[in-house]
Amino acid sequence: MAITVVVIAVTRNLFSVIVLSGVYSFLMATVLVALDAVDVAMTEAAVGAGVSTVLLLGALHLCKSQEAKPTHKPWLPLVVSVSTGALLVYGALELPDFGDPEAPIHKNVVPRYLENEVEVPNVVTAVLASFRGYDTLGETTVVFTAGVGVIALLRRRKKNPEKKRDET
Amino acid sequence: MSLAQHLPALQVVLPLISAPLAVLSRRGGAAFLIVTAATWAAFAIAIALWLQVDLSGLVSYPIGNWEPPWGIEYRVDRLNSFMLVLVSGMAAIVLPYSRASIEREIPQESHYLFYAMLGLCLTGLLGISITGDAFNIFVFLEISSLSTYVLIAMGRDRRALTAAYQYLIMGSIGATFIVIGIGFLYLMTGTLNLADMVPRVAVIENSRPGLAALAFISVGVSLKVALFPLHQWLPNAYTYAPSAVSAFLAATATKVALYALIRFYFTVFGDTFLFEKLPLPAMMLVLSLFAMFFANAIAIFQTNLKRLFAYSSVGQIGYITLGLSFDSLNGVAASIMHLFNHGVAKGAVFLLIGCMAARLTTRQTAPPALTLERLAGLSKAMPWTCFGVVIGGLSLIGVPGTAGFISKWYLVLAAVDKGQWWLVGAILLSSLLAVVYVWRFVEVAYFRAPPAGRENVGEAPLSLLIPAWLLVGATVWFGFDTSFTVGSAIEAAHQLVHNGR
Amino acid sequence: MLAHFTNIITVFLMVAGLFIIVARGNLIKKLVGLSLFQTSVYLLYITPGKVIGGTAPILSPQYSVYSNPLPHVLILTAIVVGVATLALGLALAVRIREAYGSIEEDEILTRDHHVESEETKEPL
Amino acid sequence: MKDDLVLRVVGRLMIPAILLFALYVQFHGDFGPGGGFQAGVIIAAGIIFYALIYGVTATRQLVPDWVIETMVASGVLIYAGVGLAGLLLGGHYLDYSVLSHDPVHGQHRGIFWVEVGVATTVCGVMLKIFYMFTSRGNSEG
Repeated sequence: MAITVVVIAVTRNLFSVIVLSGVYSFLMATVLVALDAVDVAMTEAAVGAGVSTVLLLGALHLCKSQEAKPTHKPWLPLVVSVSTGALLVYGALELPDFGDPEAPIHKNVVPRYLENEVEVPNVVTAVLASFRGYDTLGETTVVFTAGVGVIALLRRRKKNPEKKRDET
Repeated sequence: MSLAQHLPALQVVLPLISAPLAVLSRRGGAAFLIVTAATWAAFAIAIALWLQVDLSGLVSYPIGNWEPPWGIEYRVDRLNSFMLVLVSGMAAIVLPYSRASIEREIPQESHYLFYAMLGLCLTGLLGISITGDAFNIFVFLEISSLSTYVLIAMGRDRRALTAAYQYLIMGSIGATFIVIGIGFLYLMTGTLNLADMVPRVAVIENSRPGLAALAFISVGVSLKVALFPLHQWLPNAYTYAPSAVSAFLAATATKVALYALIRFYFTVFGDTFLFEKLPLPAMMLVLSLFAMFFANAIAIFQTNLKRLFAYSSVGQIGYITLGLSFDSLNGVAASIMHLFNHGVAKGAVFLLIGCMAARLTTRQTAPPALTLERLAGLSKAMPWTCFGVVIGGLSLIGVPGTAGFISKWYLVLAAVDKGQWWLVGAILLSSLLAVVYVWRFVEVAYFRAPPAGRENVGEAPLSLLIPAWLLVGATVWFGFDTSFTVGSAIEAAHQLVHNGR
Repeated sequence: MLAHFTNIITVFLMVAGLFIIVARGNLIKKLVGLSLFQTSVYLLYITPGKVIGGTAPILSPQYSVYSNPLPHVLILTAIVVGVATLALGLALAVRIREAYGSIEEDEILTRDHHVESEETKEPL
Repeated sequence: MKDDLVLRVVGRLMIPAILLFALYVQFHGDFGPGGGFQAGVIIAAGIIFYALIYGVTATRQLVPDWVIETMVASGVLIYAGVGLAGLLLGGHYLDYSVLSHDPVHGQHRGIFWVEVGVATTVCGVMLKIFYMFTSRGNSEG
């Protein structure tokens, strides 16, 4: 997975970048299955490898497919992202151990979810739709917002005043 | 069960439902009615909630009847209810204004989408303000952000697109940082409910994930706040967005982000002593000073009026964070007041700029930027509009008799409390910069002859002028009657700052 | 040890994603970087949710130890938000391409600069 | 591509299967992985597959724009409406337990309708975005 990302950063042909990011999503989905997150893995495969790739290709179809050579030296971005990473490592090193059943996230709140009050065997569905149903309403609204936003942005204009201004 | 009990849910759900209804109606007029009705209802509910908090102190509403921390809780205290009044009140004023304003700025067939987006933006902002759940903040943050990107991109200038794109990238990075921060908090405490987090965060205050969480949330929210070095998206976004949108965003969006910052600092990390451990107040102090001086100075050199006031916003945010950096009762109270007062004043100014844009541009051509030169001698043609901008400007400077004076007064008091007299000087000195940029407008609009080529323009139509002047009136009103603003802010500060700090 | 290994991978992915966003000028590539950045956050949430010896959180009489379902729920939401952002960003990129004829940040900036200098000179 | 016999036949066979699978994912979400969001994506994928084989114009006739815009909006309305129903029946907002004679049935009913709402909006949005991108492409070349 790490290799894929490095190649994405270096490659300048946008088409291969997009295909690679699809590959990356599939790899990610595999990892997620290994971590017992089957619902997430299914969504990641459908969204990351499916929807995103289609969207990116669709957009690429409307734009050109070669990235220009970067003109700046990438020192500043490198500093920014590496310092973010350093902060993450700093924080992550003291997190509870991997797979430790005594970690706080397994002790608070969650045990009640696993008692299965709503009698839905897939706990993820139960939490998603009932306990934290309001988040899911928000999530649906986000999708709705994006949909309406795309309509608003890509709707045909009768006349485009900007185009004219460009030519003069 | 009475209806009054469900007000917290309805506060957010009514605007939320109005958006899909507006899309279904597919007509600008109907959509306008639906969304306006929803915003006014939201404003009424916000006031009702404010009164409820007055009576009972704290209103908690478990959504889905799952008691917190298992379900998502809406939790309204003094600070929340104050924010809700500000946000929904601004929306209630901006919506009637937008009807006439977008006539000239957005193609007719997209009007219903515009209203839907405005409704969603309001939903998101209200949702952030009212919720008591960390992850819910993120979800509603995204609703408001996505709709904001679209609203900005609806501006007529093509640079609106790049401004929106830039904001999308910066905003998404900010949101992801917030998710990382919330993730760390969650991993360490095992809960997402903010109130439930407080005692658990206090236990882990020395752990490194706790510090990392604080750092990530600070950076992420600061991106949204447009705190000084992270403000690059703001001037472009405000400049090229449609006028009504600029006004709404300037008055609410950054303010709600600031609210989130206050909530995390003083509620979630309120019982810890992280503030003393990290040089956070010092850092905020320095950044605030940078914002106050640099951004105000940059504002002076702008030729575009909208951009001028956008940089002024970055500067004013500096005063708000300055108050927070004092970490004292007066400081926080001053911040909350300034948040409100600046929101009202800046909203008024941007609405009035929209009036000018409406008169100085025609339907057919691309809108010329409102450069100062074009506004020469405008006070004769549009006396009310120009006078309103002057009053708004006076409030930004902090002249007595306007709302801005009150909050700056408390800011000075807070500085004196801390014994830092040089900061008093800094506040006064940076206000002088505000005098300069407001004067630039006055000089151009009042003392220059109108350019020869301009055809006769009249005063802006009343449909635009009345909402704008409501806000101008509010600026003056809150400069004299301070019981609502000062009272709420001090009470909120009392709830936030305790534990002997 | 394993925990630190996964954490380090997560951090590396995150850094790479952020680097692509900030360093690259191509608008579409920036968006790819953004989604990489967001995806890496998923791992940060999901990894600690795993319980050794646990199984996927679908209840059945055979098992008694399950992995933590709550991070899964949160990340489902985050994925959806991520793809919504991506869609909107791409729509903007397409519009920018139409308005400017380019999706390179530098070119767009120079063109804007040109317009701005025109604007101040432009008579009424 | 439109005239390729193999594609058309495979499409005929595959598309109903895809839609059926989507329904399975939708309603089996209680027991296995899956739910409204995934189902919505799969339905949209099925229709996009149809569009790739038979052309976008034919698809637009099959699933016209107004249907999709209605879907986009009504999904959110269904979800929010379930919440309001809980409120009207005397519970809290999004309280499913009051939707039926006993809480567990109420929960199941609530989750069912909520998932329907999610699937509707997601499917609508995906299709709408697809239409938007393709229609742009045609005129720009």
